[in-house]
Amino acid sequence: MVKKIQSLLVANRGEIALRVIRACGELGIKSIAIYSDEDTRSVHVKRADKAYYLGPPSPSESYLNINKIIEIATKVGADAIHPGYGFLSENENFPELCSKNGIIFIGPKKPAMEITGDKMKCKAVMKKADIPFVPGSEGIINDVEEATDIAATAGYPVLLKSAFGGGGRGIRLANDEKQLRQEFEMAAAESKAAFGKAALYVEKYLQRIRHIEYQLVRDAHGQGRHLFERECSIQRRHQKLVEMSPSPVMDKETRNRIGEIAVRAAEAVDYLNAGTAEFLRDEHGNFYFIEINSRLQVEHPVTELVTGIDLVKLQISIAQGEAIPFKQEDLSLRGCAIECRINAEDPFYDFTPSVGVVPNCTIPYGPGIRVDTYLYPGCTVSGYYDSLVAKLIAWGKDFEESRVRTKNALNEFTVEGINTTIPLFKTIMDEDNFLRGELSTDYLERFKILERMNRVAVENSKKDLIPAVSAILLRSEFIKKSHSYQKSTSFRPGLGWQSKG
Amino acid sequence: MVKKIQSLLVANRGEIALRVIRACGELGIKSIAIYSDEDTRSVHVKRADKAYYLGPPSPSESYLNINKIIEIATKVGADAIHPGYGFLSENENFPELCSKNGIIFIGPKKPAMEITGDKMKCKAVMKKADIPFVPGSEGIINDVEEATDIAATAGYPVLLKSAFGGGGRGIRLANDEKQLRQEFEMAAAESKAAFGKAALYVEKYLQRIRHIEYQLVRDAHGQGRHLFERECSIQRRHQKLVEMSPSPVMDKETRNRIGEIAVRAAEAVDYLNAGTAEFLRDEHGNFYFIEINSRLQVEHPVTELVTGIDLVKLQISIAQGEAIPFKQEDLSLRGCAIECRINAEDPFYDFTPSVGVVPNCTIPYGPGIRVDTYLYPGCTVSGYYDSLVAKLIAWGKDFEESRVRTKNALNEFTVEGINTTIPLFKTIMDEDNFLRGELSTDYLERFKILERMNRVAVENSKKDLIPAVSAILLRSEFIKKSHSYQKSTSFRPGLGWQSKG
Amino acid sequence: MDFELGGTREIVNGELLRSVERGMILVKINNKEYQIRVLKSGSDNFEFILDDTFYTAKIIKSESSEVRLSINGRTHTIKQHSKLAEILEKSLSLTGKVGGENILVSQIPGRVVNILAAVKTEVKKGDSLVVLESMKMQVAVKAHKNGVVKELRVKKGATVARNDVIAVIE
Amino acid sequence: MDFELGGTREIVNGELLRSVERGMILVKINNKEYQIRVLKSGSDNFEFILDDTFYTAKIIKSESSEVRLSINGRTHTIKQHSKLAEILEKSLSLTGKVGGENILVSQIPGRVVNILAAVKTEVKKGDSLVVLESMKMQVAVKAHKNGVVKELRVKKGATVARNDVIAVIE
Repeated sequence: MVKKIQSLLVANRGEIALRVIRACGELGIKSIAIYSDEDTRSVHVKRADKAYYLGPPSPSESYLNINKIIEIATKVGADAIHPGYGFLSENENFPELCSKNGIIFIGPKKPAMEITGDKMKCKAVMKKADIPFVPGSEGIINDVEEATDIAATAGYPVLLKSAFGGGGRGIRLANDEKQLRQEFEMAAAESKAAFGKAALYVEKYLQRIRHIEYQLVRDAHGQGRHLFERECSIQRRHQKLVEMSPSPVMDKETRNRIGEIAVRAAEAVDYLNAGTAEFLRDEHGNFYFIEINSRLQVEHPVTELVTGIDLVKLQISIAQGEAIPFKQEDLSLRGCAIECRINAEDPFYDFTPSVGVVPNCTIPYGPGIRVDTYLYPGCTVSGYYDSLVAKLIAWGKDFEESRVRTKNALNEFTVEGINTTIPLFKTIMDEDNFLRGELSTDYLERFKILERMNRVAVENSKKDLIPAVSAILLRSEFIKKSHSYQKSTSFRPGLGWQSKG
Repeated sequence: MVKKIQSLLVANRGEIALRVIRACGELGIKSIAIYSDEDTRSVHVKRADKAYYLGPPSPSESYLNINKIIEIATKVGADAIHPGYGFLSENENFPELCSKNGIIFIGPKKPAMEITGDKMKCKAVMKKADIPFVPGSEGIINDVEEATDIAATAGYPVLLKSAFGGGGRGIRLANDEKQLRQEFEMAAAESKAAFGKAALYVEKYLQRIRHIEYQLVRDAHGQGRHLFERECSIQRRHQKLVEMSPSPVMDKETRNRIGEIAVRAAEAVDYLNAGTAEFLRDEHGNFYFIEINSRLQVEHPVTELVTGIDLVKLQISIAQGEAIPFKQEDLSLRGCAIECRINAEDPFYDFTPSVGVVPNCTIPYGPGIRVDTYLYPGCTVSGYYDSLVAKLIAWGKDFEESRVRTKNALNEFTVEGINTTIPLFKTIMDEDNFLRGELSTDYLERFKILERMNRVAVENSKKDLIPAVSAILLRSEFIKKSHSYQKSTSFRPGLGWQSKG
Repeated sequence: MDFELGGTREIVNGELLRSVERGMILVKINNKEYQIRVLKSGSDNFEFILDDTFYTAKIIKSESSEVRLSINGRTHTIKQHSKLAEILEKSLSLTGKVGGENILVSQIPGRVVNILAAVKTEVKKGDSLVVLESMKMQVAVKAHKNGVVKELRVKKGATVARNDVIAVIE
Repeated sequence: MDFELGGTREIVNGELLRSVERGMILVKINNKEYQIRVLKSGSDNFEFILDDTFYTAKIIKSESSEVRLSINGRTHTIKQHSKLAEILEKSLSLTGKVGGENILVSQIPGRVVNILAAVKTEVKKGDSLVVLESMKMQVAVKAHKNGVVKELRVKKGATVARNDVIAVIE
């Protein structure tokens, strides 16, 4: 049953490709990178044992080009493919195409991916396994009477959602039955006009929601384990910004109770390899299952730091057919880890993307600090791919230690040439509600964090005023001298001011 | 009793200064650096909150200039001084001078330092506390009969040592009584001729010795704890090269038993703050106390990684008068950590020092990797101070994981412009006896590690032959083109070969 | 010379007095003198010790009356006020008529995935004219003023850099 | 051209054939052809993909017949053999009489803490002439041949760089 993987193709780029390449190095597996024209000098190409050209920059012609990737893997005789996250990682045809070509796919099988990838299918399977969902309709509701019945059971306020909606569109709030009846009429009419039928469902409206998820692993022998929770409530437009483990609201009893539910959810879909069960937690401490993410997640390092388990190496050993080498009771959670997702976006300008060459950068080090990044001095941040350029993860013996370590490391972290979200995280690490663990998915709006960040930036600028003015004065002097010495080679005229005394 | 430290002067440079500065940052303490002319652009100057000029490069005029350092600390109102390791860290007058000036010294008090700094005094105190020493004479022996009596009790072979010797000089081996009598006559004569008296002592000769030490902490309330052992057997000329925790030969019972002895040794000298009890372990598993190092050690990070305790922050809190916040039984050893001391020395050329500008360097990252270093692209490695430029410390869930992580990180680690001991560590990480934990203080000679390193280097060169020749060909082409394009600015003529096709 | 800190109304006066000794320079900022130990000096990269604190300063962008620079990795904008700068600014605003205030530039780099406006049509401030894609995000470039689209300088599928001209609105 | 790998007797023949397309170069090493994708090119810094593996090459030192370079951080010495190199080497050994073989250079940088030899005295190969201190270590500079010390070029307390002349022994 166990087939030792000798070589592994990483069907991804950036920090996650580097992460997988490092795991291969530790296991003595030959790592194979693939790269688009945009990535010829990327760190994953530099660090892999072998690197093969994939295609033009556009994802559809490169990292999403499933046939080309399989073709390369076959040509070079790769034993296995690791999909990373994003790109093809949740494409349910990928595992099958791999196995047809005799390649081990590091992830779940097609049937599990099909179920976890389809909300309705997944809900049906999970209900059977007695996994708690947000109270509401089983599926699409037929009329307003059904809606009010369900709302009465779930309790008001409720949300009325259109099955065709998405990203916040088509969602209506009802605080009582009267309002629900009004909204139902309007929503049904709207839905009919747009899609030909009134596909609506009702769901309890949860307030002060926390996003808490469980790291899962399950092997080919049917052994399932959870590696405790991660709290990922700090988000912006449904994108996670800060993740941590443990969650400040979890006690041991709850941790184990929800953990067992998470493992049961994995069993219900015969899950294989590493995945994540996502839950919402309302302000009363109730947990509701949302979905299973059938891949390694961006935030997996926080779990690695508190459990001491290397998830990528574990993924590879599970894919080889090996049994998970630990029991649930062998696992323990030590200390606390916080991750900040450093994106190449301008937090002062509506998080607009920022791309280009990074002439220089300083990556923080020191006790408890881990950085997963593809940045290096001289690298390029491309506009073709997503904006995550680095993950800063800090371990501490408790929340407070990991928080101050994160804060210090953020102060050491500099990235030239592009804008990053570092200033936002500096603000969060010093914010009172964050310190108190007072988190919810609307954390940014609720506590006006962006306004705070802008204020902090101004305060910092005031502190730096004397050195900044000094620097400008030094520069004027330098330019004046350069002129008078006729050092024309290293001086670009017209760039700066003249010193006018 | 507790006096909160607000500002702390770091009386050191290099990576340990940076380490202390980071701890200050985490504790919200203002860090104060001092620097010699050689260090104006050093990283400890860059990262400290304040930096004061100390003096010329020579250590005696800068980092050993105790009066100047006290003067600066007083002038800037530093609440405390951290001495780091080396320089003034074991100068017994430093704590007293600090306290006279109202400054908290982060380390032990003068009496403890006086005892630990004097071999004979220390031995007397420790004997009283029933701490086991290498069998031999209590002190200087009077005649050959006393020598043979002691040797008979301790068991042959024995070493005959001159009290005036040092660094291996004046040491003679005797395998039996006859040999001891002969050697005694000669050694006594030699000693008399050189020093006027025959100050000799006898000690059991231990074979296949391991150097195993215990991290100690003790607070002002008399609470002493040990943070388990470090094995530091891999040495070159009594300089540690590789340190790890746990030791491959320790079981739980031995760990606790020797740990208790170590704590007792600290109590015997009323030790304060962090220190290290050093032991020798012979091939039969006997432990013999050697000395207490009354400072933070270079290799403290391996203990931090396996216990999760930040030793520098703990040092500061103890110095503030706080009680150690954990009991002995609260501590546990998780996984394994290995440290490699990366020195600016050429391991292929008798470890000769290598100094100069480091135009570029790549510091490794990733799961389990910690690097404490003062290197950055553009930094200078000075010949005025010691050759330690970086410490690579890798944590793994077991010895094997920390070993492969160390190995991979060494492969990622590049330092341009100077020679380093990285190739030696690459060799050790793959060496069979190291893998089996077969260590002793003569590890390098016993297993011909340097010869092995040279062989590995040649093998690597063979593997790199094609790319190396390719690079030379590309360069010839580049230079030829530069010539023909008359790009004289970026090309230094006469530096390279011409392509001769 | 007067300097204004971006994001505030704070104005300080600063001038370089003289070199004291090798590597030491005396400046006066808001009537207080500071000795600066200059450790590294280049056209856009400086290291110095001021008030016993080490600073790394990098000039990111320097225009006639505004400098964007980072101090120890923190980015700031400093505006300069002086007679000359005033004159310069005036002359710029005079020539601005031809381009300056009518020109809509992109604040981000990206690929043009959609064009929502047509030449000669009227637009209001805030109307989306063009949609760019970068890092899997879609970002609209919006009209900076009311007016008529005089020119559209980009095509669907084209790549634009930051500060590239998207359109001219009169 | 022939290349010899330092530390071995391994000799390979290598030549650059031609540019295939933009950024691609064809070389022939030991009768096998390799396509190289050149990613970065400078006088002493190259990045390329060869045989589907990425390499960073840095030229550390280049003399007439020997190149010291690092490949992905591993340092190697490559000697070059060619008619011209032979001629060069010969001409160097001819002029060597005046300095070359009589000159004792320091292999390390350091400060001179002790001088053990005197001018006009005889020394044997391996005798310590001068003691240098660097990084708290003391290292002796030893005579590279038997002979008479003709000149001592260093003084106690002086600083020497690597390859500085310490003495002339004839």
